[in-house]
Amino acid sequence: MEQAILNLQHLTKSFDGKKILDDLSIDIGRNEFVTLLGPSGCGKTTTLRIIGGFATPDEGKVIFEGKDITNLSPDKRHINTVFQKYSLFSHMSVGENIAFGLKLKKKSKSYIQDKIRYALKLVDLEGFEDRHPMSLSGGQQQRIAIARAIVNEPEVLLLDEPLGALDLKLRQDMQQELIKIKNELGITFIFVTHDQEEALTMSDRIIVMNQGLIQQVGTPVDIYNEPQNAFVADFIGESNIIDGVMPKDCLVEILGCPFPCVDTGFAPNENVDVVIRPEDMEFLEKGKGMMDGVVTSILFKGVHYEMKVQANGYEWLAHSTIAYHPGTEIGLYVKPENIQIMHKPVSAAQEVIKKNE
Amino acid sequence: MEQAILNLQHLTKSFDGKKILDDLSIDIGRNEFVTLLGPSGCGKTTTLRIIGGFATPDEGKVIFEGKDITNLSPDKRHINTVFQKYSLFSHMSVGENIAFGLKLKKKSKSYIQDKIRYALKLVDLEGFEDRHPMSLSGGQQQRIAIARAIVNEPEVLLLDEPLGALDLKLRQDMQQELIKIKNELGITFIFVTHDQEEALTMSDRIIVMNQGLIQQVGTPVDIYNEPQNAFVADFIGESNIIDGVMPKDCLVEILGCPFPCVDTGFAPNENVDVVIRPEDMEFLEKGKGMMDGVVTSILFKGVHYEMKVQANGYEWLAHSTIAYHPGTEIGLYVKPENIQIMHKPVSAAQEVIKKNE
Amino acid sequence: EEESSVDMSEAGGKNTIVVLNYGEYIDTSVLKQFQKETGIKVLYEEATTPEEMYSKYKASTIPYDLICSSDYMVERLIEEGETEEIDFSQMQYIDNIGDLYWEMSKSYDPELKYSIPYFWGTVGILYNTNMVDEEITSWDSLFNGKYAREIIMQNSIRDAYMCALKYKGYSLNTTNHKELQVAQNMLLEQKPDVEAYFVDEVREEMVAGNAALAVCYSGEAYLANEYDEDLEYVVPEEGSNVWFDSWMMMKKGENHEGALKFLDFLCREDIAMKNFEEIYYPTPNTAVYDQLDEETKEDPLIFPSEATLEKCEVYKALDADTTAYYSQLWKELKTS
Amino acid sequence: MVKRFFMKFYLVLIIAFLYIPIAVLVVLSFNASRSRVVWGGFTLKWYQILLHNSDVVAALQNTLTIGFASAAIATGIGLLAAIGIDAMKKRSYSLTLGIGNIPMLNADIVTGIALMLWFSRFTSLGYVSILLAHVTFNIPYVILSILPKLQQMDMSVYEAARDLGANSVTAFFRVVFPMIFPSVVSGFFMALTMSMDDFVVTYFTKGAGINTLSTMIYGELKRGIKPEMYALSTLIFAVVLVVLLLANFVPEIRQKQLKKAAM
Amino acid sequence: MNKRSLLATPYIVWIIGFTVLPILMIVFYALGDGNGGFTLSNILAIFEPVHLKSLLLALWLALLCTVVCLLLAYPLAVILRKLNIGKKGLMAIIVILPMWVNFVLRIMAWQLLLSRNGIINAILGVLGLPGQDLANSNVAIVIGMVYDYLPFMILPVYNAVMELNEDVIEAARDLGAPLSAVLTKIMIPLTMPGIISGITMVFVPSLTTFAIPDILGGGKIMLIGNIIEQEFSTSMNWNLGSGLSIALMIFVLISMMFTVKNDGGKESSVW
Ligand SMILES: Nc1ncnc2c1ncn2[C@@H]1O[C@H](COP(=O)(O)OP(=O)(O)OP(=O)(O)O)[C@@H](O)[C@H]1O
Ligand SMILES: Nc1ncnc2c1ncn2[C@@H]1O[C@H](COP(=O)(O)OP(=O)(O)OP(=O)(O)O)[C@@H](O)[C@H]1O
Ligand SMILES: [Mg+2]
Ligand SMILES: [Mg+2]
Repeated sequence: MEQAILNLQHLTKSFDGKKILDDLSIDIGRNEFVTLLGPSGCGKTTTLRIIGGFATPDEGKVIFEGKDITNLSPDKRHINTVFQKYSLFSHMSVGENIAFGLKLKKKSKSYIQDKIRYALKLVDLEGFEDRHPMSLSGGQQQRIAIARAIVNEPEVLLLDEPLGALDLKLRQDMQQELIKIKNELGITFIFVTHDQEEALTMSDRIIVMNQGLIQQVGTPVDIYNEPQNAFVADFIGESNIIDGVMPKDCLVEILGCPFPCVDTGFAPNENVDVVIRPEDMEFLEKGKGMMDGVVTSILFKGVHYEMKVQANGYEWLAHSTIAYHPGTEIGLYVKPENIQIMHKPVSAAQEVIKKNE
Repeated sequence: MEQAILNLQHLTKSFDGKKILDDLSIDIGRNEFVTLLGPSGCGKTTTLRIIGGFATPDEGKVIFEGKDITNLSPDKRHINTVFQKYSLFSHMSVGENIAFGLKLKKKSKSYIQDKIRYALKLVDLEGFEDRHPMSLSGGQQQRIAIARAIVNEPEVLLLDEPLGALDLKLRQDMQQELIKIKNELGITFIFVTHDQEEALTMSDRIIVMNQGLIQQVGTPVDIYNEPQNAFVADFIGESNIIDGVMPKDCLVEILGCPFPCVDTGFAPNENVDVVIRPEDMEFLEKGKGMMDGVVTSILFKGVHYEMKVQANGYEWLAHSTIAYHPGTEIGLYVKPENIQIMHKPVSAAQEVIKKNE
Repeated sequence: EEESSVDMSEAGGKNTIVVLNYGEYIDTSVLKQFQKETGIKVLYEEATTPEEMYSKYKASTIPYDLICSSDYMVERLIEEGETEEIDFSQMQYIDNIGDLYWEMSKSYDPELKYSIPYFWGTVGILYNTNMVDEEITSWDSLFNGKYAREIIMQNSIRDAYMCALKYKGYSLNTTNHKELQVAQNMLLEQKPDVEAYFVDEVREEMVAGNAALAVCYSGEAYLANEYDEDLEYVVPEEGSNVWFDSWMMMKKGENHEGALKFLDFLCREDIAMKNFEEIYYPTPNTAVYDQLDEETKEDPLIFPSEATLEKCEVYKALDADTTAYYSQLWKELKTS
Repeated sequence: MVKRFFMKFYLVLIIAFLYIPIAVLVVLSFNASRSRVVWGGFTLKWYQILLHNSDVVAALQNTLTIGFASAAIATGIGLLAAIGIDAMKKRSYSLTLGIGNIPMLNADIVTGIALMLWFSRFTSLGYVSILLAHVTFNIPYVILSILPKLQQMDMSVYEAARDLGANSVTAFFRVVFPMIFPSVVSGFFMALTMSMDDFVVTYFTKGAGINTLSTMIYGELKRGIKPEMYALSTLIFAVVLVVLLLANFVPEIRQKQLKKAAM
Repeated sequence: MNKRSLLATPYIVWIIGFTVLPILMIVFYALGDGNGGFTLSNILAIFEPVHLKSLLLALWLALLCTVVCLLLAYPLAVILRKLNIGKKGLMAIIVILPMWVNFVLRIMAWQLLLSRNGIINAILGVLGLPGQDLANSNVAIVIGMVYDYLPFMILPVYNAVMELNEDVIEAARDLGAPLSAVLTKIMIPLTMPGIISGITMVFVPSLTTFAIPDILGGGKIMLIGNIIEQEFSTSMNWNLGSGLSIALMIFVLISMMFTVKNDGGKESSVW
């Protein structure tokens, strides 16, 4: 990544003696859309705060366009943030909030007016200029926070769960708008979300974090389809994660049943983690699958039903657009290419993951 | 609903002359899990505030167990709230926050200790008793807010986007825990979320709101499968909503193509709205479907791919676990039972919906 | 301490008297001695200015038995009929007050019925011989511009105008607006040369050497001289003000008998001596004077010569119009 | 680091400004000379005289009891008032606040004489009348100290407390009060200070035979302030300072000891 | 009036009992001509040149004092917030403690410090610097006023600044605001209630003070407070004194009302 606009080098940060970030290094390319994904409290906000200049790392550097900005004050960075808690200025109207950064840059009145109108339109809050932030609903406040950051056309935009308070419909619209803005203005986005689907849809690259450590960096498809460890697999989507043994290449024994698979290169009889996505679990008639089971529960999820199936002493999670009601006996089948085999964790870092499963 | 614990009767509320709630009536049964669902700013929080006693309606009544509590102060209601903005007490530790309501009820020390431990375990924050709310991450604060409300074992619990700041994994755990608590303690839940899937998964009943008006009330399956109007259909999940004409029962003409369907009872040649869920769009070989089209874009969504297909002048949204790359020519097919036919809006209330599509 | 929580319920009783006096103007042990000897308790109160005393006496419900105030205020209260005739025949020690002082107090208590002189003194110029190389004899040195920013004037209306009036040879009790206007012009012209108008700080300022000349009360001058021998006091040759602080018995009082006892007590030699030693202002009590050593008797800072006294006048209460005019002039002077 | 140094330097400068005059008085209290401008050598005699002067002790007692009582009452009334005023509409808000500030904007002597006329008419002058007068001029300081804090506060926590079953009073004391506590403290101290400092109003509203330190000190103005007063000021000052240091550092030290013991 | 405003009842009763009614007696004097007649001349006397002049001078000095107090107190509050030292109550006491020494003594100490042969000049002399003629001047008056009233500015401003939410400051920094803009655009507007309180508590009393100009100003000037004091005490003209007091009160009240009304919100009013 020669064109990196931002390099985070070996960032470490502790609070009260507890390490929140542990030797975190990432390079972020110009005009890239990078998402930080990870469980609550894993250090996402802390990372953004260091990039934005609101916290200094105990160790490590932040390099922006080749220059060390670790100790540069936030106002001197070409970086803007959409804060998790909105942080709107309560003593200013919505319009004044949005105009704040522009006024500081001494833009002309008409330019500012245009920008306010443009930004409010973007976040679907036309005509809200004169409202007071305190009288807005949660989602409305969040959208104003986005508008306020975007009008400044920063080189890097940090977004801390910017769509968290929005409903699906609006969120999808905003997702599209954000991507459009990113492409139009050539802004680099660093995005924090707790919504896996959002991460998968929007990102060029996803960084999965846990307890201050990077678990995996990759494109959405990589992360989803080739999780590097059980934590990622589990976190990035609902999964069946089971212990298995590889007697030989392309065969894995799970709960006593042999499953053909496509993975190779494991030691003979190596203990492995096996990941199977619920949507890859196929329902056949009883006796026709690899193992038989009984549906124990069903949940309506809109797009599909989610069923739990008891088979060989494990409770499998399976999705299907057809409802199989509890008590139904079925056969389960998984295509070899849908079986993911992973080494068991050995390092300390990977132990952490195990603990979180 | 004879067993209703709470009746909202004709609630109307305006701010600055703008009607936020318009003649809203709902009955909520004992031990029911009711979700308010609707776009940002539609009046969800306002409704909860009226139930909680923090706002008085301009008109209408709140009846709790048969008694009018419209003007009762919040502390005298057997109702607790998890606030959208957490509202933790910053001068108290996490433990003191949780103990607040119990101390007021003069519970014994050991009882309170047990409850704190139980509640913290529930929200997966064991050992956080002595932490200060300000030093917690967003998701952690939200979980403390839940713990603080739940220990009081109210008869009705109001939750305003209580899982908004949590990642999928934790959210699903919390969803299950909440339902467990509801069943164990026999609490009635009134839940606000902007997450359609969450609403579908957790609720006994969903109330879809828009601009202060109720659009539809029903079970998750009803709402998803039988949306009463285009707004609900659109809001509750991604949909293709197209104009159509019904020349006769069980046949609808869309974009010039005849589609067999299962709906009856429309006037001959009535103009209708047709809703087809993207996951119901099936891909066949070119020429083998009802109409031919070209894939124009593809997006990875984890569980499936989302494709846009240009066919007969309309851009169809379609889901599939198999990737069809832009440029691919395919045939589109929809099973008759997956085609939803709805009357066009006529009333003023329905006009509102139309505007929001 | 009991005394502190005394409430007004105690005042007016047979065994108490209420007394109002200037601050630090009595040896407080005298009060205790009085109570010991007579069983009468003194509720003692202090004030800084005669006007304060007046306001407090007139507007409050406190039953003051005795007030010690300055000549013109005594005159005013007598005129307003607030004072009670003193039955001198009941007083054993009244003869200790010298005739000269009775004579002089006629100017404010013409019938000599209502007041008894307590202390007296003059107003003059206190100057620092280190900073002034001539002998000061006249008010002129305040007005001739020689001591620019070295002069401290009295920050009270009458004393300030008195200097100019006396310099010009007018009476200090004049009500003639023309004469007052002349004085005003002099003061206006003098103002840039004045370092400050002070009341209470004059002595310390002079001791500190912050100014060369100051208009000053004789008692203060004496104290100043104690600290700094270089500070000399003179009553200018044009004459000046001689002031009296006298005791009055008040109509409002509820224990005239006790009050009379207290007045008599104050006139007793030993008591008057105690007060003199505490205050060191000239005393009208001849019995005390006679006991003093020669040096003190002859100290012009304590006891001015009769020649000096002859040139001096006592302030008389002014009518409302003149007071208002004074006040107006003073405001103009200060805001100029 | 440099910035921190400058910040501390500024802090020291302001504190010096506030305390240098006090230092002057402390020095004077050890001056053997009665004159404040002449150094007569070091002495402790004023302290001795002070302790034997029952009048001073009585005045001190009056000053302190009136000070604390009036500050406490004013804080109570002012606190309630601030909460009430905060909820008022704009017009009654500015009217109430404006009228309430009258005692502050009147020259002391006007307030003093007005109250004297008033008390004289309806009750007698004495200890209680001083107390009432002090409460009166103290209230605005309390309100002006508490009100802004209330206005700045996010009331959502109050709602949260109500929701958890606290009635309005409990919610106030358990949640709002701790948050505005610092301003209540500073309001109390301002009131206490104003009370201890006041001369004119006290002078006109007090009964005969009652003194506070300030009426005593003013009484002495004409003839020169007694050095005992410097000694007394020094003593008061020293006592408060010691109490303050103890209150601030003892808990810290104890905590450290506890930690040590735990290890 | 809503329920919560009822809490102000004891206060309202108190001000009616001990402020409004006593003031009515002053109004009574103000409207009297001393002989039982009615007149407005005592109140209108404020427009006489001497009175107007002293009022304007008092305004100017009070304004100067207020501005200096604010300029000293605000940075102090910000620094205390940054340094984050001590408990909040502690700071209140440290600031107010000097005031526990009697006013007369404190002002007298300043006289000793500032006078010609005073301590400051002595120190300057030792350092070989020329002495300053500070005493008995307007500068000395302002120093004295600032000294006396500074705590009343520090405390409310400090309380308000401590209350500021760091999030909002960060948001402003993020949007490119240098520290100066954070101060003027965010911190000051948000702490305005505290600033207004401080201004009121400093400006109003310093407008009516008379002791400080008498002692530190060498008695050479008369502010409106001195004039009222003089009418009451030396000239014994309570009618005029009352009239001027009432006029002054009306003047201040109007300017305060205007303040609150002017910017449309009670949260953030600008003087
Ligand atoms: N100022 C602080 N003092 C002490 N601990 C802190 C502080 N700020 C953050 N932490 C801790 O650091 C950890 C990481 O916090 P951070 O806010 O970065 O989490 P996050 O990944 O953004 O979580 P979320 O998704 O819940 O917002 C948390 O455990 C939090 O409690
Ligand atoms: N105090 C108020 N003053 C004026 N308008 C208000 C006030 N409170 C809410 N509103 C307006 O009422 C509408 C509904 O607000 P509400 O908070 O109920 O929305 P919501 O459904 O909870 O939205 P969200 O999902 O964004 O939280 C919004 O348009 C909001 O701007
Ligand atoms: Mg976060
Ligand atoms: Mg809401």
